[in-house]
Amino acid sequence: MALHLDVKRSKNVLVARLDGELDHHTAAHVRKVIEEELNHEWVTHLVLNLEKLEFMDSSGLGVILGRYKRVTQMGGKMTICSVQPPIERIMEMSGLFKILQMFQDESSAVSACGVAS
Amino acid sequence: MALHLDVKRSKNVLVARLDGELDHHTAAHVRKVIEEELNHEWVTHLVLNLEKLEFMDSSGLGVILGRYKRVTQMGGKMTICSVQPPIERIMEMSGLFKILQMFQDESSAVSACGVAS
Amino acid sequence: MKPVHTNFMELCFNARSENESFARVAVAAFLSQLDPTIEDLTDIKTVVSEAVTNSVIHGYEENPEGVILIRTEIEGTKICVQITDYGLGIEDVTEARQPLYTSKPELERSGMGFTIMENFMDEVMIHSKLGEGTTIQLVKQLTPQSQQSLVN
Amino acid sequence: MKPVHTNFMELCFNARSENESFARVAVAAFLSQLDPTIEDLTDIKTVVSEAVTNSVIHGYEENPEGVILIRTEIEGTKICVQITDYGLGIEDVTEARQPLYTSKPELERSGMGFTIMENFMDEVMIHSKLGEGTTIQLVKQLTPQSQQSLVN
Ligand SMILES: Nc1ncnc2c1ncn2[C@@H]1O[C@H](COP(=O)(O)OP(=O)(O)O)[C@@H](O)[C@H]1O
Ligand SMILES: Nc1ncnc2c1ncn2[C@@H]1O[C@H](COP(=O)(O)OP(=O)(O)O)[C@@H](O)[C@H]1O
Repeated sequence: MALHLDVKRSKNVLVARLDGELDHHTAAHVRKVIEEELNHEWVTHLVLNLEKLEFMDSSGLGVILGRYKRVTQMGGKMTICSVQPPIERIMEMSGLFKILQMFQDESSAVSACGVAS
Repeated sequence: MALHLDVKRSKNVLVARLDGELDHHTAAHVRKVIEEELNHEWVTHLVLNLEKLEFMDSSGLGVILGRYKRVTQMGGKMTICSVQPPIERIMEMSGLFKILQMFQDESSAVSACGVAS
Repeated sequence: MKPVHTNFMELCFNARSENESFARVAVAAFLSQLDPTIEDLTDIKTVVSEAVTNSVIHGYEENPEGVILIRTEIEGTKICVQITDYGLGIEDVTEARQPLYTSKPELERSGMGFTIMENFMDEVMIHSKLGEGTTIQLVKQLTPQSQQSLVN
Repeated sequence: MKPVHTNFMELCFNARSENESFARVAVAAFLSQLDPTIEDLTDIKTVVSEAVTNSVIHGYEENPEGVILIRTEIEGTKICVQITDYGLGIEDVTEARQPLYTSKPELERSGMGFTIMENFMDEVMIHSKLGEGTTIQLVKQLTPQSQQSLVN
């Protein structure tokens, strides 16, 4: 399997862990699963944990930006954590860090959404 | 690197450890290195340790049979050890085990050449 | 003097999204004979993924009948990857190259494909004709490894 | 009823020994969309390696100018791999198929290539014409995985 997505909710934060390769093909699945989760009314914030993401191209940037818009519209906060260097480079290039805060680990990323982890 | 070959001599036994993929392309290197080692007059026997061999096709069978002939002509013994299941299947198919003894580990394979390890 | 090592491969497949990962792995596998650095290999996988995805989404608008061609050439430590489709073509190449420009924001495209190609490769040439298709030519001089292995 | 998943790829490269590993990795990468078992994948890598090596050694006698073509087709869980060269061809196909038969013992060939292909695949067809070349057609029904993943 090219991408495995694991979602869990802690309080009003949805944490999505991505494992594998995020490209145009696998992006559709990520989008669908996260969108469905965001439909639950008790979810306000989103944390993307990319620790195990081995590959990402600009289709991944698209999914991330798409979720950022949705979460922000809902009045929530979105953060990202454990980004591998090659993926960080692409994010840097796109200016993603101007709008999205990056953290070293998941618990800091969750805390930054305004909830104690 | 597709194939790494590590040779060591213990008494009159040459032990060759293969790591990687043994096909027609990498076979030439294996043949050359082992032949050179077999030219040393104190080497009589040969043990092939295939523990880290991840891929082998019939070109590998050719190299193994070629060394078997050489060692036997010199009056030595050749054994093989730590063969992974897919490679064992190919060896089985070719009848290799009718002439070559296989062992679970290197020390048994070395002992079988008639020297204490 | 040692003659320069040359080699090529050509690849042809349908414009299906499941072939995107196949395409980048195939190109990387071909280039592994040069014993490239992990960084170079990741860069090349990424740009191949960008160009193939563009052919699938923009060139053929996800019509899986479309055919994509990849030609990869090695000349010493210089590599050239060419990705071709026979799809819609690009109307304004200068506009297409702009960072963040995308003609398909509704599909959550980021508009960063060409920018990434330009950042990761030494040369990016775009040949495109409306209604005929697009060829992207990518050239990169690989970083020499500190030690080349004997057999690879 | 779900339509049967079909896909294809074509690959073309020079008859150089360093392309043997590229060829088997490329075919395996293409088939990974079917989420095959490790055993099936290893079998297929092995038979592709056998056929490509034969084209390099026997078809073109290691002349790197020679061109090798691979076409891989997916139809549901059935796969078909076709390896073609435009080299010397096989004089006696029945003899060539014999276990341990090799026309090049001086190169330490084992004569087990076709036997391995026949053991690992469901069908092995050999089309060959002296002076024109050889096509090996390999067909296999993949073992279904106990659980198919959602995205692959
Ligand atoms: N192969 C292609 N065929 C047709 N149009 C293309 C092709 N590649 C790129 N384009 C055009 O160039 C634009 C910019 O491409 P790119 O930078 O990769 O961003 P994105 O793919 O995110 O839209 C695309 O939105 C599209 O309009
Ligand atoms: N592509 C080919 N072109 C010409 N001759 C071939 C080709 N493939 C196989 N042969 C012939 O068939 C024989 C048997 O092939 P094989 O079983 O693979 O054994 P080996 O490659 O070890 O000789 C070869 O020795 C060769 O004479």
